[in-house]
Amino acid sequence: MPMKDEFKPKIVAFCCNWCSYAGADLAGSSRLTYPADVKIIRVPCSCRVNPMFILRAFEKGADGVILCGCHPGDCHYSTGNYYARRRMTLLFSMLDYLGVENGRTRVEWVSAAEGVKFSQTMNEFVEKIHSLGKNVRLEDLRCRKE
Amino acid sequence: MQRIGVFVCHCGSNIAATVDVKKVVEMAALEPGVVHAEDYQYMCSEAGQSLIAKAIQEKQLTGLVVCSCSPRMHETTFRKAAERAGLNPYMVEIANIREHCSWIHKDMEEATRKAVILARAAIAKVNLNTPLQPGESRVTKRALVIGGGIAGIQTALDIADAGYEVDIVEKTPSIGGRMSQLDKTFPTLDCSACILTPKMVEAAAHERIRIYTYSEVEKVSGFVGDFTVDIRKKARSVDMDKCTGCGVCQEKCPSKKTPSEFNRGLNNRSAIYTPFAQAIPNVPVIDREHCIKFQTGKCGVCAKVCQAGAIDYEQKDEIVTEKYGAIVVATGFDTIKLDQYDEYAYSQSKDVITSLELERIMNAAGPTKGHLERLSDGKPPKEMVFIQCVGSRCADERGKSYCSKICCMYTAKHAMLIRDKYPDVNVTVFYIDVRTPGKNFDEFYRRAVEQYGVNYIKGQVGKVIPQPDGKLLVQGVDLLDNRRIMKEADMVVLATAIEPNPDVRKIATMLTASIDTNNFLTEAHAKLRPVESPTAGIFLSGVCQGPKDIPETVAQAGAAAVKAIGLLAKEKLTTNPCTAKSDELLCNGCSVCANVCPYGAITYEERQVNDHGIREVRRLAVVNSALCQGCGACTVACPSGAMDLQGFSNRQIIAEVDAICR
Amino acid sequence: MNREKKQAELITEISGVNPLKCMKCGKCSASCPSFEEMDIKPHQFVSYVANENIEALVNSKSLWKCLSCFACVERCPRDVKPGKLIDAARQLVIRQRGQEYLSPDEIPALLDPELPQQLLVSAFRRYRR
Amino acid sequence: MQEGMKNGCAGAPAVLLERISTLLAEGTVARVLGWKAGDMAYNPEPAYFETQEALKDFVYDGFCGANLSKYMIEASKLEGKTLVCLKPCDTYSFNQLLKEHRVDREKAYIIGVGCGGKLDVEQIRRKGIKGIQSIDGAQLVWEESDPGTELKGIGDDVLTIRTIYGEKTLPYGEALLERCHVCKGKEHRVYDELIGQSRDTKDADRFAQVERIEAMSPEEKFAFFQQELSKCIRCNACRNVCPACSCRKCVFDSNKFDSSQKANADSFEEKMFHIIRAFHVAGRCTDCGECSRVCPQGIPLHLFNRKFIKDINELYGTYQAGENAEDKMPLTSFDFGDAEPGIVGERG
Repeated sequence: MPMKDEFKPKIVAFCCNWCSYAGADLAGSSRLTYPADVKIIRVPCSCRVNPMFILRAFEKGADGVILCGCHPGDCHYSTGNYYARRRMTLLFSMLDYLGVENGRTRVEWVSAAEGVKFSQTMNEFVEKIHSLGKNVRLEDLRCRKE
Repeated sequence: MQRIGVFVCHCGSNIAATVDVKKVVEMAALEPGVVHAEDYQYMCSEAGQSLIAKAIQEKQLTGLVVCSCSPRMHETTFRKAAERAGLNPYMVEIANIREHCSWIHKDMEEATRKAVILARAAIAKVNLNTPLQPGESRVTKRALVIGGGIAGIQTALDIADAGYEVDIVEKTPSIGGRMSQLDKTFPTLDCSACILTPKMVEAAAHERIRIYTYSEVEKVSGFVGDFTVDIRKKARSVDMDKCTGCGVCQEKCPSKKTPSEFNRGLNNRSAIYTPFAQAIPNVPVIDREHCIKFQTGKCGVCAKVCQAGAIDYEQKDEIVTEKYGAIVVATGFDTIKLDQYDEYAYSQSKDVITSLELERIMNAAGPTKGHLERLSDGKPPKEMVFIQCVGSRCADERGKSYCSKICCMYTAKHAMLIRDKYPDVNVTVFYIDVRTPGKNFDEFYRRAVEQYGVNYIKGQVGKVIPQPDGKLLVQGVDLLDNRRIMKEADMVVLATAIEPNPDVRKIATMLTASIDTNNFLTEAHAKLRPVESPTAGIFLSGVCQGPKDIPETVAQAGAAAVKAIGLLAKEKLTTNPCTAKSDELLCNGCSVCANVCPYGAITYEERQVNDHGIREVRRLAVVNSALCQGCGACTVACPSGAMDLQGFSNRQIIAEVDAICR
Repeated sequence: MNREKKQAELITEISGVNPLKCMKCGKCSASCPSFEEMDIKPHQFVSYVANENIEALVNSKSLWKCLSCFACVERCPRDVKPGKLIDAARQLVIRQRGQEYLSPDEIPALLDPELPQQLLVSAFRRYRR
Repeated sequence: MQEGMKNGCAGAPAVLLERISTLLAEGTVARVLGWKAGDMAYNPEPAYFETQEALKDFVYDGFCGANLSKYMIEASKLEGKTLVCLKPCDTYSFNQLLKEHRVDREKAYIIGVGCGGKLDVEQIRRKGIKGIQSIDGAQLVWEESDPGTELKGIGDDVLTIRTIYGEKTLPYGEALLERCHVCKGKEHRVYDELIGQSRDTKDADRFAQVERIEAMSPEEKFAFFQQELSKCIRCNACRNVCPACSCRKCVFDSNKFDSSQKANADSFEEKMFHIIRAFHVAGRCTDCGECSRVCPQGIPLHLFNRKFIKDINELYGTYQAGENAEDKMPLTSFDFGDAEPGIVGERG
């Protein structure tokens, strides 16, 4: 079934190696589908994700960025996701403040056992990005007005 | 420029049925740096691996991208294959085109497009990979155990029996810990001393165990395999080598007004003392604060009566510096202070006691020689009331939020022992819940009720009111039949919450071991690594990690020992090379990175740098690669980008982002 | 039904108490000086509110037997504070009576020689206009 | 007594000058970091003074608004102590730098100077006053060195501005920098001694502007920031003046993130720069307002920093960077019960 619109969003998913990447693997081995628009980048921990990476993705034309990590309390490195949680909360709040649709960014905690959750999350997220359409604002925010 | 080889696996039909592997090969070959691209049926097979090895050698490849299943599956396989062919294993990256692509997409065109992008991202990353060498660090074949209770003793014995040297550092004058204060132990009711003392003797006699009593850990530096520890041996004022342990000094000491710590202050001891008769070492110490000689200069009775000439008033604290490969924390617990619980009249009546005090009263070597009697008037009690959960499961700041775990069982034990020895004494237990998970535990509790007639009443006590006649009026309620209970008791025993030894905070700081809000040491993983601290080389034994009873403590002590042995058995530690590294020319020395490091792997040093001709001494972050586990928290905290993670560098991740968004 | 749910919500709102925090230890009842006079015991207040059984609660004797001595509030280990719940239930009743506050001249007729002074003071403090 | 006017610039209060002179003479300090007159009445420049003789050029008046804390990074490397005059708000920055080990407390001799609000020539210009030649009323009158006494309210003073179009007057309080209207208070957080009196200048809510933006629709927010950010010329003045932006080498100048650019090569860049800059200083920014003060394009850059501060206060508990040199910073600590990032959408 072709999508209603021709819009093929670019979506970057940062997944921590220990929980969410494994959760994505489980989604795969359970054959739980989600759109091919999602591309996963493996990082050791959610706390490795620098806000610059997220902005970089938008700069290069991503339409949505999602960060997945171990559930709070389950971090392989004990505390990494707690730092990630604060950083992302503040970053997302700033993007919202700048008038960028906050649906373009998301954090989800996905354990290695949550293949179903991973696939559901990705389906939801892609649907959300479809509803938001192409990312224009982040690309345009600075644009010199003619 | 790298010379990259791309290897696309069919995984039988697992990948090839949905992804056009030929197309992936064709597209990958166009990417910068790629000099070789091919596909094969099963890349992980012997044949597939030799295909890779052949290409590495023939095409002088400097980097590999394997498009296959998840790196969690075969990354190690391909890294080893690369290494065998002479390529640094960290020059291999995996593009996961099975779990993340072929298995979840149905449309071939779409899946192929995605596979190409995933390959492209991996190629972009490999272009920036650098060969990494796992570090090596040596292992000092000696362990330190902090705390000489049953946990510490058991850990030390297990490590020593495996052939390694162990030192125990114990703060008090004797090893033995809380267990030495107990009278009997549940669920078997055997005498605590009878099972503990042989272990104490065994530890003291063990050729590979050294015991530092009356000593404290003062400073810890170094890292896993190579800790350097300063131990303060407090001045005992008694020469350990000369003392024969005859005990005359304690008998003759004129200062006998100091509350005995061992007997929980229920009676007094002399200023020169051993905590209890079976103390190990059986060498007294002089408590200088209460010693007349030290306080006024006049006395010296102990020196006069000591035939061995062991008394040494001039002795000074001594600092011993030792090297260790592993450190086990076994600092144990204490009961909480009850000054916030005035409703139970603990401070108002001598006959309201804690359970640990009851242990001493019940013990033949205790203040009442084992006779159950009221401390106020020495009369035998007829009615005894036990109150459970005093300070446990408490949401406010008066108590602890957790269940102390051991109280239900020891109260059943106390009730049973009293009913057994004094059948005319009535025992009532006020409880909220009776929690008895454990082998033979519930049977034990039921025995207290069914065989010994202990009266269990559900309902927390509201108040204990001391009466003019010395009785204690216990005001409670039976929740199961909504009936007010006003019970006149002769003694009330409070099942007081336990808390980690207050010193553990100081020790955890020295060890950079993390600690939770209740001061329990945090385990590396709550389920899978329960006896290890997140800090490498630090292991946890006993109640310092969380409330537990003796069998659990001993089991955990053994587990901690095994983990320590596993470390000590290694000749060298190879360290994960994917660790953080700081660029000294960019580092501000601001300490932000160290603040987020869960492993204490980052330290600072003042060092001369040459920054494009500017020579100056700067404060610089230094990552200890033996401690760093490679989470990357520091890299994001670092404002200047000085801190980077090898194997997952900023530029590598950005290259992947760019490739995906291209 | 719906009304009682609203009332229960109102009680938790007025009191600021989360009844779900109760671990049913009974220390409130054990501490309560009016326990014997009450038909619904202090530890039961919590479940009456949690189960939205408000009619029974407001019509109980207990509602007016609580002395507001706050022993249960002081000693509750879970920060549930049944005394506050009952006080909120009383507020609810008062409010339902259309803000009809007690006027001082009505009091003598209501007085019971057994009534503790503390309750009088506390009630007056709370319900005077 | 006031010294003679230098370039139309008022001198320095005698009590301050005398004390500085003494400290220099007795060798307590090796140099003084202060101000000298600039080319215009309203732009005194930070300057070092190493001799008593040189102090004749020392200036300290209402226009000396620059936060000198950042200079202390370099001054900490010099031999001997450097005397620095810090206003109450500057001392927050100094504390923060102290926390980050960027300045050496032993190398600084801090005179906490009284503050009755600092002047902003842009505010004067905004009132239509152009062609300024000299300004009277910007000099500080500290009768005696009693830091405890507060001066009268700001409404009482008037600036008399001589312009090429004639003389104009303006109440002192109407020419203040934005940050003075939302002042954190006149208490110095770190100092060796205090000189001069302060007066309260706070008459606005610090987060009112942020709240106004938060209340806008996404389209309005976007339009507002597009308007503001499109003015950015990437001159880096904000970064260079910021005491929190004290990296030896900025990420935007290094190749660590493939983010170094000399000119704005693509349209995304200013946005990335300002968001990341604000993020890098989040939890470390004391809200000293220097970024907005120096921006030649008049972009209200403090609105980025203040948004982070507001979020931090609301989500993680009130925190003021630089209040002391010990507290853990909000982005290097956490609480188990912290809000999830989804809260951003929920708050609406």
